[in-house]
Amino acid sequence: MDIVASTLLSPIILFFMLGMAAALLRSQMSVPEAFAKGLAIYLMMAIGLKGGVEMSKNPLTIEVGLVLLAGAVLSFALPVIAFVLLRFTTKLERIDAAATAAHYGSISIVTFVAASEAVRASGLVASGHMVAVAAIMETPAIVSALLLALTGKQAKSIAGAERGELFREVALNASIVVLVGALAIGWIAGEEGTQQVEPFFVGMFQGVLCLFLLDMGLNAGRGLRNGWRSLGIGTVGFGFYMPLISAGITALICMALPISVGDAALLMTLAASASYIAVPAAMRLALPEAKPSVYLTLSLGITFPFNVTIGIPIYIWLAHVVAN
Amino acid sequence: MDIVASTLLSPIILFFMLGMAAALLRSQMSVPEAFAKGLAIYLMMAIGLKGGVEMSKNPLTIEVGLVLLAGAVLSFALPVIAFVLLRFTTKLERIDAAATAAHYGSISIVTFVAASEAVRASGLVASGHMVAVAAIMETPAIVSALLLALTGKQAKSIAGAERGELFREVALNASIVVLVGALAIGWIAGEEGTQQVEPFFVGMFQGVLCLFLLDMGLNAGRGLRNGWRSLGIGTVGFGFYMPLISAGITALICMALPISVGDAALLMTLAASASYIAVPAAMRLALPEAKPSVYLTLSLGITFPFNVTIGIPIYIWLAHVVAN
Amino acid sequence: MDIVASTLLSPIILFFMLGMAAALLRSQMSVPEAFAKGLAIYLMMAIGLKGGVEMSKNPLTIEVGLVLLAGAVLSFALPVIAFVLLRFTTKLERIDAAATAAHYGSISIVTFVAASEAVRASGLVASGHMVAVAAIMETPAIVSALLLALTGKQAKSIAGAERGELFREVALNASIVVLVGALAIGWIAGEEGTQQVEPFFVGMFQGVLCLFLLDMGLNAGRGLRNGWRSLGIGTVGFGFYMPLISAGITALICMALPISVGDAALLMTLAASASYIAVPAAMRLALPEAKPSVYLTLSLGITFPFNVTIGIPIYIWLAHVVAN
Amino acid sequence: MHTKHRIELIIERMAYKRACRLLEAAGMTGYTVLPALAGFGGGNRWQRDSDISMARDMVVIVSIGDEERVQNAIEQIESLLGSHVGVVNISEVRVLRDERF
Amino acid sequence: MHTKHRIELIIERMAYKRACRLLEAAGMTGYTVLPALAGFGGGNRWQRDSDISMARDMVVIVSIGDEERVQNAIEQIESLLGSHVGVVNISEVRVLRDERF
Amino acid sequence: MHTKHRIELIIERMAYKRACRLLEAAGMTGYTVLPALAGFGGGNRWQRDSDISMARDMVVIVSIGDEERVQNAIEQIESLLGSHVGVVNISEVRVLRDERF
Ligand SMILES: Nc1ncnc2c1ncn2[C@@H]1O[C@H](COP(=O)(O)O)[C@@H](O)[C@H]1O
Ligand SMILES: Nc1ncnc2c1ncn2[C@@H]1O[C@H](COP(=O)(O)O)[C@@H](O)[C@H]1O
Ligand SMILES: Nc1ncnc2c1ncn2[C@@H]1O[C@H](COP(=O)(O)O)[C@@H](O)[C@H]1O
Ligand code: NA
Ligand code: NA
Ligand code: NA
Repeated sequence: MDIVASTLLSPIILFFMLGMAAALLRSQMSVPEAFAKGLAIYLMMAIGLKGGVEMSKNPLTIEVGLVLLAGAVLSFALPVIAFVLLRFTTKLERIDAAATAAHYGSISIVTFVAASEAVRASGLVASGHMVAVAAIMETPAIVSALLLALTGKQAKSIAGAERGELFREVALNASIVVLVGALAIGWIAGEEGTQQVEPFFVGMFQGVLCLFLLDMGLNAGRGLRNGWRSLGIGTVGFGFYMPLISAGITALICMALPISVGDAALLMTLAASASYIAVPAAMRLALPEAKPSVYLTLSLGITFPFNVTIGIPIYIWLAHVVAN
Repeated sequence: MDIVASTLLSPIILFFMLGMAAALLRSQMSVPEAFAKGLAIYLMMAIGLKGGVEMSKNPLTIEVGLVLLAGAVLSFALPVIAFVLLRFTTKLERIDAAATAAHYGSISIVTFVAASEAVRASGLVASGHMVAVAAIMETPAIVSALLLALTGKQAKSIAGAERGELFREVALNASIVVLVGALAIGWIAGEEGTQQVEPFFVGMFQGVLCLFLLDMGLNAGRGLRNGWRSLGIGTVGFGFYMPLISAGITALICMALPISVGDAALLMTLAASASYIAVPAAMRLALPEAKPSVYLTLSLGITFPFNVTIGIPIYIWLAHVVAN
Repeated sequence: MDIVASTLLSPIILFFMLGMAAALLRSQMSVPEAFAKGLAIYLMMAIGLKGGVEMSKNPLTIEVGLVLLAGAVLSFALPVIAFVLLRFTTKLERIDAAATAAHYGSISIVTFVAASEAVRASGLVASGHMVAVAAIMETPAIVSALLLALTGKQAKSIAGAERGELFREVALNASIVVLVGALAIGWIAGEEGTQQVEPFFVGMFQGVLCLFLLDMGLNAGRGLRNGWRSLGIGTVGFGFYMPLISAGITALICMALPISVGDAALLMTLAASASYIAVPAAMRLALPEAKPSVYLTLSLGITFPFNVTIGIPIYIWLAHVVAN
Repeated sequence: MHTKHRIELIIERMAYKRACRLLEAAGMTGYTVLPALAGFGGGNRWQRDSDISMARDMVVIVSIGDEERVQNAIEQIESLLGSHVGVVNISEVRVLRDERF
Repeated sequence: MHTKHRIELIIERMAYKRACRLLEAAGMTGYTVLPALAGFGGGNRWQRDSDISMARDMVVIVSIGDEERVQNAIEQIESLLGSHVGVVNISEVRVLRDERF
Repeated sequence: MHTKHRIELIIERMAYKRACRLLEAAGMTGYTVLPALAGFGGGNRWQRDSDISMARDMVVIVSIGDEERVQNAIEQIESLLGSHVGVVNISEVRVLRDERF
């Protein structure tokens, strides 16, 4: 397919593969954490602003509200499916299964961006409010997964004064603050007001993304190399089929929604993507007994590479089938 | 007023407010220090280069010399006024009052930049040599404040071998080295010579400023939240009225100077702004007993937000009154 | 000469001199390591992409192969000459002489970039495959120097399980991974495929280089100030004449090669340049007994400043003599 | 010179504020938090620059205080450590300026 | 509270993985690596932010374990230190949760 | 194994070079400076990433040496600490390679 080739041969994905190859070959190179975190903040600002500016051009319709609602529902519901699958098909403990499930209900903003590029490259159009959908899907999955974990006996671990801290981490983490904030700023300032910052936030975007994806490749490759031993074959498999299940469920929902092909492709990508920044951090606070080597290896080492290479073309194709 | 609205609704200020709001709501997000320091160096290079290139277009006149002199005098004199006010209206100890006074005599380069944007947005023109004025105003305030502190009995603390170290910190700190250096480079290389670096230093400037101001907002909000309890009401008030006093005195001086409206607005802003990078560092070396929780909360938590939101429009309005 | 002036007065070199002056005057300013490392990765990506895109436009010829071969041979051979010179003219121990020799056989990519700019500024044209030559010259010098060191009795230090680690550090260090990877990506994606990342990797390049060279100046100046006392006069002299010897030998080779003036200038620059990132790191692993204060002071404190100011104009002039 | 106790607590970066609050509650007059770069425990290695989520980052909290307060702090930390992955050690040290602790 | 030994190994950043492998081989159940910012030794000063090669950067490795394993680790480290510039010190500490070491 | 003394000095980042000079003057053969990330003292908390001026940043200086020099160093540091906010502690440690101290 043409989309597959153009996706796989875009500099963004090639740099991701370069990083992954280097890590798997055990190169010691790394992008300093402080620099990568700075780039991540830049990317979220740029995404938010772009979405906000686009939203400022169109009125908010009920259709938009429906897609936002669909996103929230997916984020709530997907962890339940993921949890059940993990408990039945793997030997993961309840708490590890719940923590992993949270990752798959939430989203990866870089996967979203990669999909946006692929959508644009294949001649489709995506709406600005999909950024709002991304933001809204970050959090419900965490709540959902905590409820799953707490029906077990670990309940004590989120008692008392720590609830406030956890709430702030979940509702006011960097991704949400920057994404929602920049969205609002783009909306308020509009096309004209953001013109002066366009060279930075629009012109540089693709290039910065290359640099960031080189680092993501290094992280993913290193995570995979260190972590795959601690995962059973069933767990590894989950990292591949869960995104397809999420996308499939979303495809069904899209059939009932008034949604464009481009937006449907992005909604599927969001559902299929797994968080590797915000949710791991939240899990460390909420479920410290859950093993990062399980959930990070899965979401960053397996699902992320799967989505940005093979997944996205599939979701675009699927969007053509279910939306119009 | 129109300037107020366009200042408050520019992306730069909106990102500052976003950061401040996030910090006050106790979000844990942060911009890594190494990244923020890198951006600060970029900003100073860009400001210096721009000023230098502009200065290379016009001959240096006596008028320019007079404004430079006015800046130096203000930087020397304002700490005395600030010190007296603090000693009479607050319970701050001599050493804390002196350290705080140093901040208000010196300048904040980000406030200067925000004012430059507002000046430009309101159709005025500012001269390149105002960057040189900013650079010249960094240091005298520190000397002045040390003299105030040393008339007390803490005199021993700057004796001996440490004077050289202190001199280098004060005269060769990063702001001064980069600002003055880039100014000279811009002057030497001129418009043609800097053409190749323009996309980076001019094109990206506004966008990088947004990112930096997001961090400044986080810092200011966090400083305020942690520090306000340690300040009395008189001290808090000082953070609001001192910039107005400084701007007022500068306005009087501007009436006697051959200065344009744009330049007058910038000179007032410089006088009204308080340092929160170079001076705190110097105070740690020179007056280690002074409390950072006092001077940083005031300059970063109160005066900086005041200036970039309400102060600058006031100074521009005042400039229209006193200059022409 | 005109090239000398235009080289010395370009913003890039002026910022380098600013940094060097600040460090020699003992300013405490610094660019955070994490930020500088991030910029270094950006620069290598940009250089690699540019070279790759240019290579994608021309077929690979035997001439290109010959230049690559010449580069590899030079990288192997120059350390031997450097080693012999150091052993005969200085009091350096065998291991320090070998470690230093490795630096002079390998290359400095920033020197290469500065030369590329100067070549372009003087109206010459350089080929994209010179980036591949740069990449190929990184490593052989290390192997060559290790052989020189090991003929002494330190042989035990690279035995056993550490050989794999050393191999990875030498063959898969950040410079090589990013440079070769970006070269391949530029080649695969071609001009059209990299168009979207051009504003970042081409447009920003000169500006980022200014920022990076400011830091290089600080590093070089500080290295020189701390380290010159530990070097004898003979060793200091080596830092000045070795690049000239390397360039001279390369000039002779160029006479026998089918090479353009621009490419010849770059090849001489590569030969004359000394590594200060990849090789020091490799030496710490391979020859931990060798003193960094010797090899870093020489390559970063003496040879790098010499090359970017005086050396490059000389090599360009020499290229006019030997190539055509 | 006065004898004090030094607590060294190695704990997840995400959880360090919890530990700090306990130290404050136990009456410790100060503490300092150091970032870690890499580590190994429970069979797993981690590295700061290879994990953008910081979920595996650890920090080291050093706090010096008198015996009683340290004892107090340790009891509280013991319960915190129930769910976290930290390691804690205590040693005796001598200090200047007794009045600061 | 149980008595354990605490190794503190100051070593070049480039070589820290070698030291870590030795600690693992000696049976230490964990260690934590801290970055250094600056230092002085053998008459030379270094500073992290003034050297982009990182060739002079040092790290501090802290590892807590029982006496026997620490003894074991030290013997191995002694030979590693033959060629490296590190400094190593050992002290006695008390720990919680004996079963983790 | 030889017994040495280990100084651990927690001090403002801006002032660390002063302390280092004192250690050198006292004859200590080496030291290592570690950056801190956050801390608490005198009722105030600070955090590195929330303060671009670095005015509140602290560092930890670790220096190992023989008893006499350490005693020497401590006396000098005591006077420096008169005006600075640091905390200093000393402990006994065992080291390898006595000749290096
Ligand atoms: N014995 C130890 N000594 C020093 N650090 C340790 C030790 N055990 C664990 N750690 C640190 O704590 C982290 C988590 O270890 P664990 O609790 O064993 O999963 C490790 O990655 C290390 O950074
Ligand atoms: N006595 C010491 N105490 C603490 N750190 C030291 C000591 N000696 C050396 N170091 C550290 O080890 C590095 C190399 O020292 P050296 O092995 O003496 O060249 C120094 O730069 C310090 O960071
Ligand atoms: N008892 C202590 N233990 C460890 N660190 C401390 C202690 N007291 C103070 N500090 C550190 O020193 C800084 C300044 O404290 P203070 O001198 O009390 O203002 C604090 O922010 C901490 O980083
Ligand atoms: Na998802
Ligand atoms: Na001022
Ligand atoms: Na060379």
